[in-house]
Amino acid sequence: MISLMIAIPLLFAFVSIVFKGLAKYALPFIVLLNILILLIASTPVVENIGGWKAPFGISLVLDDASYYVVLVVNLIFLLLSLIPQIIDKGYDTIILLLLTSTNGLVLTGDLFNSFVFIEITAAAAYILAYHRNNPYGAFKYLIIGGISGSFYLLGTIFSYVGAGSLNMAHISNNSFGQLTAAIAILFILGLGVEAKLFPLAGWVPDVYASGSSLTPTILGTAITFAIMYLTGRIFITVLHGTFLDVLYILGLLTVIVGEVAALRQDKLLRALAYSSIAQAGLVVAAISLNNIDSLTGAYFHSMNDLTAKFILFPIATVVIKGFEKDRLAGFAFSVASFSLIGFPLFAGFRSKLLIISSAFSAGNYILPAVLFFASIVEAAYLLKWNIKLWFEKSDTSNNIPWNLKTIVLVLSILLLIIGIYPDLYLDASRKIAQSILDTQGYINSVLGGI
Amino acid sequence: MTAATIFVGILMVISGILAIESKKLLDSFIFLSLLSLLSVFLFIVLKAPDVAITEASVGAGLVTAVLILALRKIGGDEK
Amino acid sequence: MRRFLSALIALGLIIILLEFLNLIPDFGNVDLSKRVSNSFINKSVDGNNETIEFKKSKDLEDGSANVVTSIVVNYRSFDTLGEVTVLFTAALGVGLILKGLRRKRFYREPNFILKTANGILLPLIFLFGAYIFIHGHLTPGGGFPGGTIIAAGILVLYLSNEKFELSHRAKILESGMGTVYVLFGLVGLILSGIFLRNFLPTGVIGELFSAGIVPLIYVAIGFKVGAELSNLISEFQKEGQQ
Amino acid sequence: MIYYISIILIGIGVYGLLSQKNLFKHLISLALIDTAINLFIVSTGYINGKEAPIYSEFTPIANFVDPLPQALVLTAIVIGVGVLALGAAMLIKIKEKYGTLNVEEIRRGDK
Repeated sequence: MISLMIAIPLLFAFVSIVFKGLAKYALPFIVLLNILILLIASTPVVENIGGWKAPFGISLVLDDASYYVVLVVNLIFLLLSLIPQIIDKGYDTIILLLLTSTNGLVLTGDLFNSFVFIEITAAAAYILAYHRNNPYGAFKYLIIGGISGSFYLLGTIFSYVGAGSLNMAHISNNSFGQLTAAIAILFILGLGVEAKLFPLAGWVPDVYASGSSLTPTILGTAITFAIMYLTGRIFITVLHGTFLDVLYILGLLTVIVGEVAALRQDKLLRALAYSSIAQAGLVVAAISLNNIDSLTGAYFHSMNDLTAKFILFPIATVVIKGFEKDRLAGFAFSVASFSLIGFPLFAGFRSKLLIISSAFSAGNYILPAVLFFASIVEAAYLLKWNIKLWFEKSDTSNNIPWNLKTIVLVLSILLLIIGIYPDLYLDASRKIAQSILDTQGYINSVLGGI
Repeated sequence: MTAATIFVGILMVISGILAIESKKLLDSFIFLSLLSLLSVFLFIVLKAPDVAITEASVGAGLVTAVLILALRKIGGDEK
Repeated sequence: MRRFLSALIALGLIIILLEFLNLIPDFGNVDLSKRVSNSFINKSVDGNNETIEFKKSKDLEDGSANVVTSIVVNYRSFDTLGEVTVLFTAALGVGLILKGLRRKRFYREPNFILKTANGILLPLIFLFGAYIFIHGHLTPGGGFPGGTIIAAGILVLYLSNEKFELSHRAKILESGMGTVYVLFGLVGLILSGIFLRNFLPTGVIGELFSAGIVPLIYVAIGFKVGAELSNLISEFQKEGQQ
Repeated sequence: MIYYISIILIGIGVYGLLSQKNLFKHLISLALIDTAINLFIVSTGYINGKEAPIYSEFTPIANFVDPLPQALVLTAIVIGVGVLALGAAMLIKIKEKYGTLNVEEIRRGDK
């Protein structure tokens, strides 16, 4: 059944190039169907495509981790489908393809299949990056993404040479000594671009700050979250935490470089893009601590971040000048930025606190220090932008469409609720973390206890 | 067979360098196409006829065609 | 300076990759029995123990004589669906990106020889492409090279006839064939509860009418890839709306 | 042997990517790296003295090299050409917007 979550959007994408405009109207219903499939499914579900059993064919795995990640991704696409104004003509099919590939990316239990889905995601993302005539940024993304895709493929092949299979559970069940290190290095290069790690994240500001509200809204939320899940799954479930130190250092460097660069920007969108890089670095660093609390914190923080970014990016692209006309949007913007900074009582505070406490209990003092520094820098530039947007007089602001306004208001209230009563997000992220750490359970459910 | 492989390998490396360093873009495309064709030979040596036939039609044929069409749209070489 | 630094980085990468080579088996000395492909060759994923013989073995779990095809279109068919989707996305993206391009078409009178040869050559090209994807489960080749060859025929048409324009039917063909692929998967889902299940009898290995849905899917892929790449080429050729 | 060829070609591709200023050369380097990696993947499946993995009159009984890497490369080649076509289309638009394909001139134009 869960293969329908990939097949149905793909079918509609194929059909919609003949029946133009179909994609836009079909999108909310397809996403609702996906969510319905998720609601009636009970984890863990393993579906072998074509009926070939686990190490041989391709298996789709819906365990606790992929369940919640796919749910979050589909909810984001549902929200996106409710603001059809920002989807330009022709790009609706791309959104459908992106939905297909993101679902596939999360559900697949096969390394080469995940490469294929990463490439579909990337191809769709290049086209989205081009949105609003931004060819240079898109081309830069394409080249660096293409290279990283090649390294991901190399990592996949080395895993195949080592384990004799491409199935994630089967590879995880094998141990192949030193080769694991080689595979880990190749996967760091391969996932670093999409996960926005420091030396490989040069494309992000050019792509996110192109002036299109569609591009950062979807790439910075749903795709980032799916990639963060894949990072955890590959490095922890499949590779048993090999070379996480490198990932940790890269994550911390990303936080520092991203925040400092964000502080120096004089355009709001670029600042938010760099902030997106920094948050991704923080999440990766927390994932690489490899214990239950830090992973919970990481995914909790990632969810808070994407909720905030879903508010910030559309508002930042639609209203560039100020909140004179739209105090409600301003309210949502401020709530989201306070949550990003991590003020007490906001959602971001909870997740940052969880990451800090997990780092302390692991005897690690560098991550809390970096996090503290990052929060101060974040406070500096986000408060600057808030003050600028609230108090500077200007008559040129655009009006925000009512549906976008409703969505950002609902999301900002959600952030406030999470800040006081975090269990809604916390339960989901704890389930994700547990399931990612439970290597043996994953192997058993896919290979059937071989 | 090994001697032929080594010879083809050296040719591939040379055409790779020339594809990168050529002053004219059209020369680059032709060397890239040559590299693809040489790799077709290696695929046959490696007993992979399926890959060879795909690389010959897609890698050597279509890629070159797309690149040349794009170059034509741009309006020829810059220098 | 820039060249020197880049050469240094490239050299470092080469050394690291050479280091990785020590960790994998030597060239040509692979133990196939440890890999899953052993079962693909013997077609024993579902527990067949007999040795396979050309034109003799019957009703196997997968009936294509070309083992690569059996992997591409049967054992790992889901990858191929994704691959088709990448190409679809790329063709769609090229269309979106080049929409409204202002540049004029680079005009040149077609060569007389090309124009004349075209009439003889074109049917042969199309025939060859179709042959390749129809026999994809028996001989090397398959939907992707076959489709590319058909697209090459379209390219020759463009070069030899300056008035040629690809009609909207190519788009319909592309969309329809993609739909057919997914529908094949869905039929399997309905009949046996498994997506992309081979629901037709596999027949005798090595015969044209064998291997169940594999040749049908490869024909669909062939037409789809042909139409897709033709669309792609025509996007690059088009003058663009002023 | 073929391992070394493909690794050297990957190195050449990365060198081209870092050293060249023309964006078209970046696309060519990407295609070069793709070809090199495909060559590497196929050579991981080669076994001395075995035949191409097709049941036919000449090889009626299985004595084959590893077919799975070949199947993966088929997929990778097609993905590569898709990305390349997208890149070529973007290059046309870059030329239209900035009037040049030189990285340094484009960066200057952006500021």
